[in-house]
Amino acid sequence: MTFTQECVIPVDRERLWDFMMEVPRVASCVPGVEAVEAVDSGAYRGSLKVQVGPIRLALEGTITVEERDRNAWRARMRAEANDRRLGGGIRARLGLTLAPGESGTRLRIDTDLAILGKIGEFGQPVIKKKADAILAEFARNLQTALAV
Amino acid sequence: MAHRIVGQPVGKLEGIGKVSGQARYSGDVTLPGLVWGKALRSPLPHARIVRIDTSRARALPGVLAVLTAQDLPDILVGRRMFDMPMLARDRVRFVGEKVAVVAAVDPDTAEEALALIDVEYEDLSAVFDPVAAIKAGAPVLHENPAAYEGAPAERPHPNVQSVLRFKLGDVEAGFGQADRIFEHTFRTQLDHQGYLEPHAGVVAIDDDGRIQVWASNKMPFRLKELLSHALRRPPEQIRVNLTPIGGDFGGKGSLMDLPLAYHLARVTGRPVKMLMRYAEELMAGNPRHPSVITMRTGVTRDGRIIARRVKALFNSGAYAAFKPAPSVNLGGTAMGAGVYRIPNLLIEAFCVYSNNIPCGHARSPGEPQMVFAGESHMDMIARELGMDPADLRRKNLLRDGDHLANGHHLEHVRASDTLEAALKASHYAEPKPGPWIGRGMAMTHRHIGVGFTNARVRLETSGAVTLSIALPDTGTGAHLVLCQVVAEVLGVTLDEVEIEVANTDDFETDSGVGGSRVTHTGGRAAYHAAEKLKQQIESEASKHGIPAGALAEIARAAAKDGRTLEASHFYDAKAHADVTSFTAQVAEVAIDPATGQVTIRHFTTAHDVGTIINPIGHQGQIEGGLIQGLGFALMEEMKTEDGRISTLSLGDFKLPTIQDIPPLTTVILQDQVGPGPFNAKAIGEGSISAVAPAIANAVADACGVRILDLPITAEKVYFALREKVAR
Amino acid sequence: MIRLTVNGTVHELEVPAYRTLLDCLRYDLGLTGSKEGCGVGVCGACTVLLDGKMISSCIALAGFADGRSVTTVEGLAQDERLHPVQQAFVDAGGFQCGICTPGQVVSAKALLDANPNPTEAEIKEWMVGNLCRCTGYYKIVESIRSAAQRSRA
Amino acid sequence: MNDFDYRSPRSLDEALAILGEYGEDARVVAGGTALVTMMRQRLVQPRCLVSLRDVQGLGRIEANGGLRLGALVTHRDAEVSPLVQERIPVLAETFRRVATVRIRHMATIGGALAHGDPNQDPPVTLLALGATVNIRSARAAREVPLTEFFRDYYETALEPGELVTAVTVPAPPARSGAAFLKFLPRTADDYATVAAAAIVTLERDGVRCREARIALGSVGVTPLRATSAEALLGGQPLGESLLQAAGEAAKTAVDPLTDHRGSAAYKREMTAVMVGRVLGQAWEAARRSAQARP
Repeated sequence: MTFTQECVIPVDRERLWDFMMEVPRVASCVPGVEAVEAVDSGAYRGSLKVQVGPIRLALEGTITVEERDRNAWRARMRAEANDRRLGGGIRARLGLTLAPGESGTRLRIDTDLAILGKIGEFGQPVIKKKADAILAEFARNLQTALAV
Repeated sequence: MAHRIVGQPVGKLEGIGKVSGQARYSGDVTLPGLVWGKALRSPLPHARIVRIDTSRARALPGVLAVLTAQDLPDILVGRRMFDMPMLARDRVRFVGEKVAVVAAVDPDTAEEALALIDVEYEDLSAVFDPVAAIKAGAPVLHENPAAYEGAPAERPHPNVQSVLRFKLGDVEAGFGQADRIFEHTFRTQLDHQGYLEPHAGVVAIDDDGRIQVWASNKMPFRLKELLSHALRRPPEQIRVNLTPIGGDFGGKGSLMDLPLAYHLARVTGRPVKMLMRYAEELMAGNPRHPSVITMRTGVTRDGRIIARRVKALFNSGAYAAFKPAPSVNLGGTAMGAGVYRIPNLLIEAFCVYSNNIPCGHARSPGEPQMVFAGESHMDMIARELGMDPADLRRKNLLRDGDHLANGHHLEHVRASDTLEAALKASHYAEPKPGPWIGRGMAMTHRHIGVGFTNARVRLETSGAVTLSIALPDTGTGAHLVLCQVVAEVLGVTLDEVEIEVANTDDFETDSGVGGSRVTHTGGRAAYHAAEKLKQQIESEASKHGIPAGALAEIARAAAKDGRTLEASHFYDAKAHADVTSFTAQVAEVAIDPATGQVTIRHFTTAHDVGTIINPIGHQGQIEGGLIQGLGFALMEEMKTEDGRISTLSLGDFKLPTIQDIPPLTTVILQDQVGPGPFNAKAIGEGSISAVAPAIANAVADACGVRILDLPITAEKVYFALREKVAR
Repeated sequence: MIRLTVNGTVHELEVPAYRTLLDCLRYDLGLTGSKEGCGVGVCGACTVLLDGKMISSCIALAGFADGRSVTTVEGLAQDERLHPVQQAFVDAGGFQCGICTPGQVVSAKALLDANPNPTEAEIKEWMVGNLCRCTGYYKIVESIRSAAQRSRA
Repeated sequence: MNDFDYRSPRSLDEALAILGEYGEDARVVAGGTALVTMMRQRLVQPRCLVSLRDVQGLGRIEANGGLRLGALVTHRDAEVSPLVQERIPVLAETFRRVATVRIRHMATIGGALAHGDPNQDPPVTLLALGATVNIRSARAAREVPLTEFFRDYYETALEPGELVTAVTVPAPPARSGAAFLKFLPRTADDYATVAAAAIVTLERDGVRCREARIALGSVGVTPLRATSAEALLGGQPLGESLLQAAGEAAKTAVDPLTDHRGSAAYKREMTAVMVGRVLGQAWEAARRSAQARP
């Protein structure tokens, strides 16, 4: 399932870009993310706690930066995480695009998300909605994080 | 010809056990020391298995064994084409493919252990759409399919499992003579058989090494062969014990989890039970093939079909293993010609590999797909020609002496009578009761299946008769039918005939249940065995000067001389008889233009049948198949996204309920020309295939909207109506 | 320790908290008449009566039935004689493969206990939660109708 | 399922105490139709399961001007209760449309509310009727209007350690009528593609609308009120065009999800149809009651 989030961050592209490339810092803007640490260049390990209604997911996995193209202001990341108790997990491909926007930089996040295993039995549409909401909050957090 | 018992509406004798909860299905079998097997399934549609760590699962209390492909011999399984590993070996090809299996003391512990197995995957690019799968450069699922045992030779693309072709005359020349040519493309959905008993199996290894199997499998002797092949054990080392089967509809003929249950039994030294959860059935059973079917038909000005070309793509999923036919394709493909005489015909069906759930056989394999396409196509042509759809059919119906696409020669053809009977009973020609109401017809036919069956009848000293047979009870009422045949032949009452369900040790072989064959093959085997016993009884009677009716006396007299009065017969119907059974159906629907909702106001089904041995069972087959057809037409759909099935419970994948059934009229045209006992024909697969096109045609008649892809949902009708208004 | 009265017999059992009533009946008490179909309370193959009310035993914990009385399909026949509902299903062909049948007859019995003379609409509304893939339901309606007539006769 | 402590307290205070003790790790179960199913799927794995089965005093249906339905009242109890049928027939009818008799025997009102599933039917009618939820914790009791109870998908105003004890439904005013519609295009046993409930109260003239409340289910992350549609109705007499306008307005209130019961676009269109129909029926009922008791 794919979906797109767009928001305007009131800083110039350079500043947003530099911030976005610091994965641990940017990850801390994702609601529910805990302890993200670098494992090697471009690869990070971390955990994400999400509650989808009665279901509490404790996802542990990795984020890999697959492409950084500062000239095109484009980056691609890949996240893989599993919940060992539930037996299932998620795979996500994220495409970040930075474009000049009025009063700041327009950030566009294209996400391709796959729900794996047991979790999928709960209902893909609900989980998609939840992921969408998480990204929206992420965008808001980014704005506040960079507003100062 | 009048019969005493054949033709009587008697209730099912298996009934007592079934209504009282005493009937023991495979899943009910329990043995001392029994443990539970559960499989871990791939979450990815196509990936390389980098590493599997089972240590945490092994450490869980109550876990007796954890197996991966590394613990098993490198053997591929299947029914005809052997291309599927028992557990994925270094590569998974669909979401739901088994990668590891656990044995534990109870099912919950086994499930918990599965969550403790860590598998590292590396994604491979996948393909899901059958059209994309056979394009150049598409991801290839199997490097060298030709090397698989049982693989057909023809392979235009590495992702093609098989090609099935039917040809009459010269199709290109035929199109040359056509005044008008019509082409339409249709799609049908992925659909589960919907039996309410998920696959169940128990495997135990005796002290002497014999393998005991209880399984929801409708072909016990074929199962024995396939297990012997999969386990590399001699067939005589395997005994399949028959149990009732909780619904088959084509889906219960494979090995499914049995080889894994065996290996778990081997390593644990305990009997092992494996039951699939319904979610597993929906992600990894062997459902009905989805299809993309293009029909191109050339007709003359006066509406005669002169040529037809049919191209069908069946999305077969990741493995061909579940298809039992030698063609490794779907025989129903021949129905691309419908019930019509088409001088120049070419039908081509491609079963295609993709990273989806592997598909198998479902009630009248390939026919609901083909008949939906063909009979919708007929109505679309009729409307283009400004003809009544009934007239277009009348002009082209099969007649005595015609040949079907598969070369099958026909006599006693009652296509026309069947159509007219359905039209009359449904008041097709009469004015419709109001706006937004429409009527639609569709036709099909279904051959009488062939195969082979062993039967044994014995006269007990009590005077009762025992019929011994190794055909499992899939619910069709076959056992009762066979008892009726024996009682009829021997002149005893039905209560005096007992059925004894044998196992695979008791007989040489049997082709099992399938293809609408059982009344024919089982019935004839029982008939001839009973005839032989009758002769023994008569000679025994005259020898002792006992009246031929005093059965107990005769049996006891024989017993005194140390003889049991017993006769066996092996019946093998190799070739199809030159008859078939036609079906004509008419749906009357009402459309709610505000919502697109389709209501079936009335449904009429007409059948050309042979001697009816049990009217209750016969009607039950018609009604059951028809409502499966209704589900296929209106609601059933296993939705997938990138190979992931999202309808993983019967809460999301919906089957028809008792509140969804329409008022029904059944018309029976009886003939005494069937190859079965007392000239019976087949009925099991006659009522399912024409339902969807009859409804699609009725919807078009009601509101001018043509739905080309199943199921016919309210949403599709609603948006199609809006488009029509916009135009 | 839980205490179940099943078909009139009292059982005291030590079962894990996660044991469903269905598994408890099938595997702890050997009453395999009740079947597991969908496992999510939709299909009705596991229907039993809890204090006379039909429920899905596949999504009920055994603990829920502690101290209560459970009726399963095995409890319908009285001393070898089939319950009128069971007999009607046999005579009218209200089943084929039989896997849904225990749930069907238990539900039908509960219906006739509550409403001895149901209309066709009432039969269908009550039975909507008992799926059957074999019969197409026509003969199930017929079976329940004739059972109602017999009980009245 | 994984293993867990199973507790069945006999009193509300005992239940609340256990909840306090286990906090996040405890789950409350009443009928179990939702929770046990998810536990069987291993999607929910509580350390402690608190069964309310034996808790006394939560299973009553009482008349208090309107109606007060205890949290442990089952859907079936509410459906067949003469009191509910007589006082607020639309409520009995709504419960009757939920799932199957078997599930209605198990599922409780409190459980359905706490579950917060936007595809449920009763919250829709309860929302239209202006119901409030009674909530208890070890420390305090509070009453929350249903309009403020549902927060998000399966998320409600319930705090950890709190329990739903009852739902209170005010008596429908004079000259009012109500209706509930569940749109099931697929099969008779399913969640609604769209569910709609409305209550219309007429002016003394028995013609013009004084107040109308419209609620919808299965078209957003929570059951919701179609206030934009309601606003059009005050002071108006019934008419086809008015019903259509209300339906169109209701579309702006919804944010449906594409699922197996229809695409978002289809559900939005069907919202308009169902709102028009349910309003028409409620209006008719109101007119009848106005004629009976002006």
